[in-house]
Amino acid sequence: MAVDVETPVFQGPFDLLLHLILQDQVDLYEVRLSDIVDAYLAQLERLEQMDLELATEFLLIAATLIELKSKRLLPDDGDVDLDDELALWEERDLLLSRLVECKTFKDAAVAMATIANEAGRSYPRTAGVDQQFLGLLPDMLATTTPDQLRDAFLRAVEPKPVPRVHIDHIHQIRVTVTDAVAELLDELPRIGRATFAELTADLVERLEVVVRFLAVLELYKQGWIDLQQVNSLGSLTVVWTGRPDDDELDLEDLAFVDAYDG
Amino acid sequence: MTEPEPTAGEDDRERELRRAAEALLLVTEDPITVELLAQLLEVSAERIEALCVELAAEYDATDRGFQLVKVAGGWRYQTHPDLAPYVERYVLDGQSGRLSNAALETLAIVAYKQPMSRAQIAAIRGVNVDGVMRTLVQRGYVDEVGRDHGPGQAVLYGTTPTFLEKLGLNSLDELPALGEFVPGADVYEALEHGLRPDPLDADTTAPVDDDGDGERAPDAADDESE
Amino acid sequence: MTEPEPTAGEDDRERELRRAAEALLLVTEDPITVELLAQLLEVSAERIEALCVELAAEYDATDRGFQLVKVAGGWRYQTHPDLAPYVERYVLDGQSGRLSNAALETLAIVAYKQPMSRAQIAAIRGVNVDGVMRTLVQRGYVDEVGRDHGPGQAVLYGTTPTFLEKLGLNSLDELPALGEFVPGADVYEALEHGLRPDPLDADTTAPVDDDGDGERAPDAADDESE
Repeated sequence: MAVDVETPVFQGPFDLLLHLILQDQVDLYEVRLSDIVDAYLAQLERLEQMDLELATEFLLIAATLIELKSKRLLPDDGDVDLDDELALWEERDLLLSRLVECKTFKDAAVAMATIANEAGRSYPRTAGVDQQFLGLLPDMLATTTPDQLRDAFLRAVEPKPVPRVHIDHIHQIRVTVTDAVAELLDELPRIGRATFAELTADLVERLEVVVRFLAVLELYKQGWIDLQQVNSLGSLTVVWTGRPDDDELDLEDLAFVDAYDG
Repeated sequence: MTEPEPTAGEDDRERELRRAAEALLLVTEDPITVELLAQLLEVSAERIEALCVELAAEYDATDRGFQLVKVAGGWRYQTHPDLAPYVERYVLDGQSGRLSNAALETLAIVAYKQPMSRAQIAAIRGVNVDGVMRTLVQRGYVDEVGRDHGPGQAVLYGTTPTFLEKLGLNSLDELPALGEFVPGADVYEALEHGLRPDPLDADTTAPVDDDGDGERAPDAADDESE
Repeated sequence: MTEPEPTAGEDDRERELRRAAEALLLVTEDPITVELLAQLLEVSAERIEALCVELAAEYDATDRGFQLVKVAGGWRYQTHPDLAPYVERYVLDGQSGRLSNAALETLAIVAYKQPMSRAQIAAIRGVNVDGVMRTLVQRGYVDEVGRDHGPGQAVLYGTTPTFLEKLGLNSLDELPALGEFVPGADVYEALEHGLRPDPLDADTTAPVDDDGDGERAPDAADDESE
């Protein structure tokens, strides 16, 4: 597998969050949306050569980021609900403690790698007893079962784990990105430009907003629209730019996103 | 059998013991425990332990290319780390295969918090760990050690002697204390600052001064130990 | 590389040579030839031969429990004949009565993929299997079953009736099915070309830089990047 040694490749949403916050010294809520989108798209692009399991993890990153960011993008109705406010803080504390824990074990793993590398410089003797003594050995297969033999074979030949898609975190999605893209493709050419708030004005559930946001990202990724955000935390404007060079919308990409429909 | 009397014959017995221990250490494929050596040589485990320590020091003093070390609860001969460049030219064994960062982080969690279920490990890493765990089990670094008493009776995993061998450690106690890796106040502050949910604060709050938030760090440590 | 001049630095070089030779002799499973040692240590065969003779005499003089001896055209460590009773006790003790993991994996490959040459098996396991194969042949679990038609006419091995008997099987058809885990033909091809992918690398998402691995021999580094 190709491993990029110049920029970090993230192993999970915590990884990316830790990186964004610690390495880049940015405030997740202040970072420009385009930076988030760029990071997301860049990661996704690199995933194309990787396996499904990894790709799933990265979509989880994207979903996590988008969810966090979308909270800030939702129309502010002026009145601050104290319960909502508290829930947000609670969520933040939870995330914070998880990030701290994640960081702790990341650092512990680095120390362990150093220990393992140092230990790896020594090679144990494995030659065993001289042949002259082998005749004394009792039946060496006495305690071996056929199943153990099979396991040994699998151990010897297994090149990598069987990919498995982790879908626990997405079971609630009821609307599809494909649908949302279709709606946007219907609406945007007519109105030319709109703020994201306007595009989501008729939506009730947060998930629908998130999916609509995913659809916007997809269209942006494929070059159908432009995104403008004048100020940090300002309103996001979606501008219809028309068909990109290859004028077919790549529905495979959308099907890929919607594979989490479950 | 008891320890021999301190007679004139003791030197011979000591010599025989040392030579027999060297021979057994040479033929064992895995680290050999002091108990097994003691049983085979018919002396006390304490005496064997002292003998091994003495032998290790002797090899060290005579500048040998091999060492006698205590790993994963037993003693074994291994090449001196200095000589890795020569040995690596010759040995093409995958045993020294590198662990990926994903595998290392997962191993670190199991090592420090065992026994752990896969779900518990995944919760800490924030990603599914099934694939990594399967590989670690296959490599023999972790293994099932029991089942959770709770509903579902999840399989619990712990590290193996092979893991200790991989790290060249005699026991888990030799791992650095986890407390050493709990992020310091500065990291904690950066994280806290980065995750501030209230956008209004973003404009009003300057980077937090050190004293102000320093007291939060112990909280982080507390979270860790739970 | 030619012999170094007899300069002031020669002592260090002599010491390094001796230590590296000891390390290589420790890890080899079969007697290692003077020619191979000379190549690995980049000095003349004559010098290696002299060094081994010198080392053997040193172990003898310091009354070690092991010897360095020349057998079958190569040098290797073996236990001192005096101490055979202890080694026999160890062997009979049953602690070594099981097949090692290496031996079991090798046997499993032969069982499922026979007929196989040693080179093919070694390519899958990623290590030299000559010693293990000798053990398996001597125990009567595997035997020569023919020769490869290709160049070199490598000896091909298969399992024996003894093997089936010990495992309580009537025929090879009764070996447990490999089921869904069997790697595809492409994997075998890769394996047999020696391109054994590191299983843990399947999870690798991290750069290879961060832990001082740069000091490893180029061969090892190559393995990693595959």
